[in-house]
Amino acid sequence: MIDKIYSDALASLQDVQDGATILIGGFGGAGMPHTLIDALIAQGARDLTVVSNNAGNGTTGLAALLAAGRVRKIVCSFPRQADSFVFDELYRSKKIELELVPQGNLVERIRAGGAGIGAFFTPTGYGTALAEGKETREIDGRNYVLEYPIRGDFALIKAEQSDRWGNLTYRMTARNFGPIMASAAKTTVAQVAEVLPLGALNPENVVTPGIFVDRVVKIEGQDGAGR
Amino acid sequence: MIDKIYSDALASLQDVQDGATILIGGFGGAGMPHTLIDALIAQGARDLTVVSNNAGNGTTGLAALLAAGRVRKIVCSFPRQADSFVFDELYRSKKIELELVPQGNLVERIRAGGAGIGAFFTPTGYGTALAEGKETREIDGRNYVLEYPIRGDFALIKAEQSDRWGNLTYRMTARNFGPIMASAAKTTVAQVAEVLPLGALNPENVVTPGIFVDRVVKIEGQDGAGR
Amino acid sequence: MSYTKWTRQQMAQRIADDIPDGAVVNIGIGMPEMVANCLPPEKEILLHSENGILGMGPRPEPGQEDGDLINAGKQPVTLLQGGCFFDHSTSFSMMRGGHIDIAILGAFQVAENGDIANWSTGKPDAIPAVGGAMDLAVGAKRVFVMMEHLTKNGQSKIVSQCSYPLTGLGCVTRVYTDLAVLDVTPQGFSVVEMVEGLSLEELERLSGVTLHA
Amino acid sequence: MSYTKWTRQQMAQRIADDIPDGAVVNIGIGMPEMVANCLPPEKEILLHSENGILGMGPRPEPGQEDGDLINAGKQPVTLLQGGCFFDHSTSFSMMRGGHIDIAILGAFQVAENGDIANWSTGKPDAIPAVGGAMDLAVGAKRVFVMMEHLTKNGQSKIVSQCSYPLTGLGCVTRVYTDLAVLDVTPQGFSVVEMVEGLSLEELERLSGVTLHA
Repeated sequence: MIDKIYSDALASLQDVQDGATILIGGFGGAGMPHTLIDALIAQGARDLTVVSNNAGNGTTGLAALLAAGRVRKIVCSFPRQADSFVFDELYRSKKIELELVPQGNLVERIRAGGAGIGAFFTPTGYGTALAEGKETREIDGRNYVLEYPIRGDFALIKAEQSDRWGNLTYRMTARNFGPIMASAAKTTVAQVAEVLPLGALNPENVVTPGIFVDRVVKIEGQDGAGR
Repeated sequence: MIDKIYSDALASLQDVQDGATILIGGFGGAGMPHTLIDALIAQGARDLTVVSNNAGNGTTGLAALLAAGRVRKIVCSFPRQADSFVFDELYRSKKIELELVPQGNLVERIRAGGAGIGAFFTPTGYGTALAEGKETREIDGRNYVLEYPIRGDFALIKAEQSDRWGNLTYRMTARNFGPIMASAAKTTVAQVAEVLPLGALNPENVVTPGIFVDRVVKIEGQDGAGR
Repeated sequence: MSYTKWTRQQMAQRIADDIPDGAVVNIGIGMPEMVANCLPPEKEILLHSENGILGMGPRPEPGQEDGDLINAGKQPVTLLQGGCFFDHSTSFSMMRGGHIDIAILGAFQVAENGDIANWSTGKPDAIPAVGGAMDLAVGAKRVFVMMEHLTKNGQSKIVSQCSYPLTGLGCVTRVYTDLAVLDVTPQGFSVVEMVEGLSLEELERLSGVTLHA
Repeated sequence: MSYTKWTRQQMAQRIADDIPDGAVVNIGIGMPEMVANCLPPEKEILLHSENGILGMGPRPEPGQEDGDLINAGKQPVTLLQGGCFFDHSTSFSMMRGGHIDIAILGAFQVAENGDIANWSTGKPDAIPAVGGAMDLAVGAKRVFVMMEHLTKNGQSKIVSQCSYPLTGLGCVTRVYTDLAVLDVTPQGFSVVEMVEGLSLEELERLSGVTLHA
């Protein structure tokens, strides 16, 4: 029998190794898996590479993971924000490495990782500093940059509903990177607000099929953004 | 005001030019837009290039378009079927050109067309006759073939529900190529079983956002597969 | 002869008036956000937000904010009837794939060849952040830039060549400043409109680039 | 010594027994379809269909068929509780991206290096069709082949090198024939099991390739 439900967030992350690459969902606070990130902090893995759109907001979630000194490198599109002071300080003191990626290339690289695509030519960033040193090519009169896939050892995402097969739905803009990151990690862990019996989700409305999800943690109460 | 609803299938295809590339949804009969194809036959455009998974079944739908002598070339993954006799005859008598594409490369090429990707390296087909003459590359120890986007002048697809903004839902496996083809054509026309007032579709459950749809034709009664 | 610069409100209204009924528009963070408040109610214009919204509505009433319903600037928004949600892959397919009719971006500089610089000042201590700007620059059918014509120090942001790090090459179609509306053409900037009382010669002098009438 | 070939039913059962609980399996068109009927009820095995189903169920009762609910072979199927639908892009991301645990394919030939030929006989008058076979070959974590050991003319379908057009290179992990179960190893074919009464020497003679015990 397939049962991906974990009762405990920490138990769902016991096997995260030092040096692992972790894809972390969320756009700002929406979709950020706070409970899983807190569990990752408690779990203790270090020297992590984190792939996430932002570099943390305030002092919770991803910012707390950064503040705990667990992250060696971050791959993201928009680190600088009004409340990104934790990252700002680490970056200025050269305690964290930054790979800045245009947002559309970031999600497309993660998608390529999940979809088995070896590399792709994207027009985004061509001729800019973020394409420096990268292979380029003119195709059909347009210029492109060659970008490579991103894959994670773990993906930590936040969804709304799940069943024991790991089928997921999301809530409004908290969906953002969740479905794509789920496809691109060896182990995908989703925190959800609700676990439903098998068959309760409308098969037309499942956003992330369970094949992309390995573990599901039901969280209690409010967690970060939303409701 | 945005109102993409057409009362008449023929009116929705008046501007199809001779020589156009037409993406046609469907996997076998499921998702095949019979009403739109019949309208295309009535409209009269010739010398078409058709991109579709199969090359027609029986004597209706895509097979009827082929039988009418309107198609110069077909790009597809699985032309030969038990009931593909219309295509078989045209192919054997060299009256139609065939570009055979592995199914996953077919959908990924159409996706690339819709997503602005210039080309991509796929592992599918590497070392086979279907990759002959194509650029290849070893990336991270694995071999890939470079494939280019497919875009259509028109996409004809079958969906289930729509609103006047062109947001679409589908029915079971009739979804297949619909959402991807919708993104890759200059003009996307969807035939639907039901048109709902704006706001009636759950915003979480829209499968194809209206941005990818230009025209919607409400069909009456049963049309091909399904119910 | 003297002239009065357009206010931001006037600039935003000028842009809004140029958006056709039915257009899908992505409005960038910062000054362009004012355009959303100027959209004429008789037109149905669909706002796209990179984080997965088509049919974005205005800021909710106080107390009605939902942390799961935010825009690209992470501010609370609403969803219109007929709007929908989708993931980032779909959202950036819309942007990169040429499905957005108009992107309205702020900028540090726009060059006469249509290059835009809007994501980094290139200062060594700056913390860079690019977000979806490069995707919009490269992918939107038309790129409108809304910015002041001159920096605080009086330097023109309309330039012959960008000195700041580029966001996109040759992609800007029209620039709305507080002094003029300029089209980017194969011949360079072409003046569509100027504030009353400003001469082409004076605008050209302020801009430091050749302007076509 | 004499031997009796396994029946297709026995072959299918042997494969079904090798599928672990919880596996996601794609079953190819043709002979492999029999495996679906042999899956042990005590295991929860998820069937994937390339046209957009995860959690595919058996053929419906007569009269309950729905033309919108079909499998890769265009035959009517059902959906299990917990199953779901998705588009072709997602479906082939599952296949190409390594998310399918096991693909069970028919074949014309399998070579000792794991190459498989199953989509074309290469005859000049044949109408080619490939479908999703190349994606499954290249993408599934394990590729099982189910086929008769010999052609009707007595030629081995286990070969040192495929003579038919290839579907995928070096991708087959295990072959189930009516005579034996063979693993593809870096050293070539390794015999896991043979029909009772068949010697390794005889199997090797029939196969025309070196077999390891």
